[in-house]
Amino acid sequence: MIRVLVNAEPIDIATEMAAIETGGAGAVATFSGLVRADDGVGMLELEHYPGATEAALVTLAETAVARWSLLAATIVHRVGVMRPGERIVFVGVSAPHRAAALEACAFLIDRLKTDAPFWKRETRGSDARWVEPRGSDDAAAARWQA
Amino acid sequence: MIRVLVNAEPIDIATEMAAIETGGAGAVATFSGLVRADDGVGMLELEHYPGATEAALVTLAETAVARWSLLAATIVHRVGVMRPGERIVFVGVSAPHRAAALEACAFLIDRLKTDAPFWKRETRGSDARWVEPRGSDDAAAARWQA
Amino acid sequence: MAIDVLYFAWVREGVGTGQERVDPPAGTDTVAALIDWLATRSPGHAQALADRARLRAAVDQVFVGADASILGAREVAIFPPVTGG
Amino acid sequence: MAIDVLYFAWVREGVGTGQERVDPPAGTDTVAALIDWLATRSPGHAQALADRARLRAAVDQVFVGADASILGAREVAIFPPVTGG
Repeated sequence: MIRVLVNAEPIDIATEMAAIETGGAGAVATFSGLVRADDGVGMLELEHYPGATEAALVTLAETAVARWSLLAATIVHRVGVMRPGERIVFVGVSAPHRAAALEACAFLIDRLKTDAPFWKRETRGSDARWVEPRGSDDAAAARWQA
Repeated sequence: MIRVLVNAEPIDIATEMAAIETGGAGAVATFSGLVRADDGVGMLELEHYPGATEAALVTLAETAVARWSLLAATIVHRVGVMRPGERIVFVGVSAPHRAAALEACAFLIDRLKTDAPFWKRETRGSDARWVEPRGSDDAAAARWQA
Repeated sequence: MAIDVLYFAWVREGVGTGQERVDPPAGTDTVAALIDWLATRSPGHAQALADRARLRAAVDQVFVGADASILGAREVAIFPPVTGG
Repeated sequence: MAIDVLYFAWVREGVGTGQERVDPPAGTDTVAALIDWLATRSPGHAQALADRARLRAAVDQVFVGADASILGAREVAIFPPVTGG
């Protein structure tokens, strides 16, 4: 079961966990990305490419489900304005055993960072700037090449 | 911040997530182990070694916090009688960045399986039997040897 | 032939709009050629599209390289490297 | 010198109790020697402790091998390989 959601609403963990812990799962792995409170960012804005972003996330989830025989894969990404401590992204998967769940969860967040059209703008005080991509993200995504 | 809990109460995800998503975390990774509903087990019983189990989990959490500079590490393990679909164990960690969170989460659940004194008894119909350890668990734990 | 061009993030801010319908001249066959032509449309376009190494593109929502064809395309998006998650 | 011996899982079931206070004879210096002596206490003990390769132990809550000393120990636990998580 694949669930992909991109919108401006806060991400509700209890709802998402309940959706993942379905039918026979022995193992559930999740990753949540939050706006960090410790590096001076007062506001984070996320922009996406409506339609293309959702399609990219569905493709990513389908790839993970097929590769690790997942029972469920959820990707929820928030867009719009966020504050420190708020969730930007939630990835959750379920599988019969833990190795598949842990690997698939890492795969999804690594590849989401490089494959899905989102752009982040950070505001520190009165200074707003678009976040530059990190080479470490490309490296993390590349290790999943089959 | 380390939180270790071993008791017979159901594991409340919302409470545990809130406890982990503290102070500056950019990345939260979790693993939940559930009683599988698909392999005929009607009841699962978990036994532990009071005192020694909690101490082993605290040591494990401290090791992970030191090795990956975690902001928080939580291990909650249920004991007593459980039914299919219920959570047996929850592991959650927070860190500034995702690689540390994902690795530390995998480390904790891999090592918990081999290092913490818990014993599992499965009941299928009228047949109750103690679960045998799996060689794959030893292999998974061994890959974390520094 | 009219194409909808979409811009995101700092490309959108530089160009001054998130979307425009354009009708590039015959011979504008690739993403790179389209960007060359778009850059002539205004100083904002020129500046936003100046550093080609920092631009990425999608044709009809499929991510492509600069040498990809745009023949028959209805929608071309131009944007910086992605930074989600 | 009295020692509390704890049993868990199928070892506990085989022995018939989860805990007993015992006073092994002088010279019972290691975990292995203690298990040898405990196995003589009843048929249940003998059966539960028969397969030494499937037993693990902790001395005063520290996990140890079969050749570990129990001199001065207050609590020794004997149990199968763990299967939590």
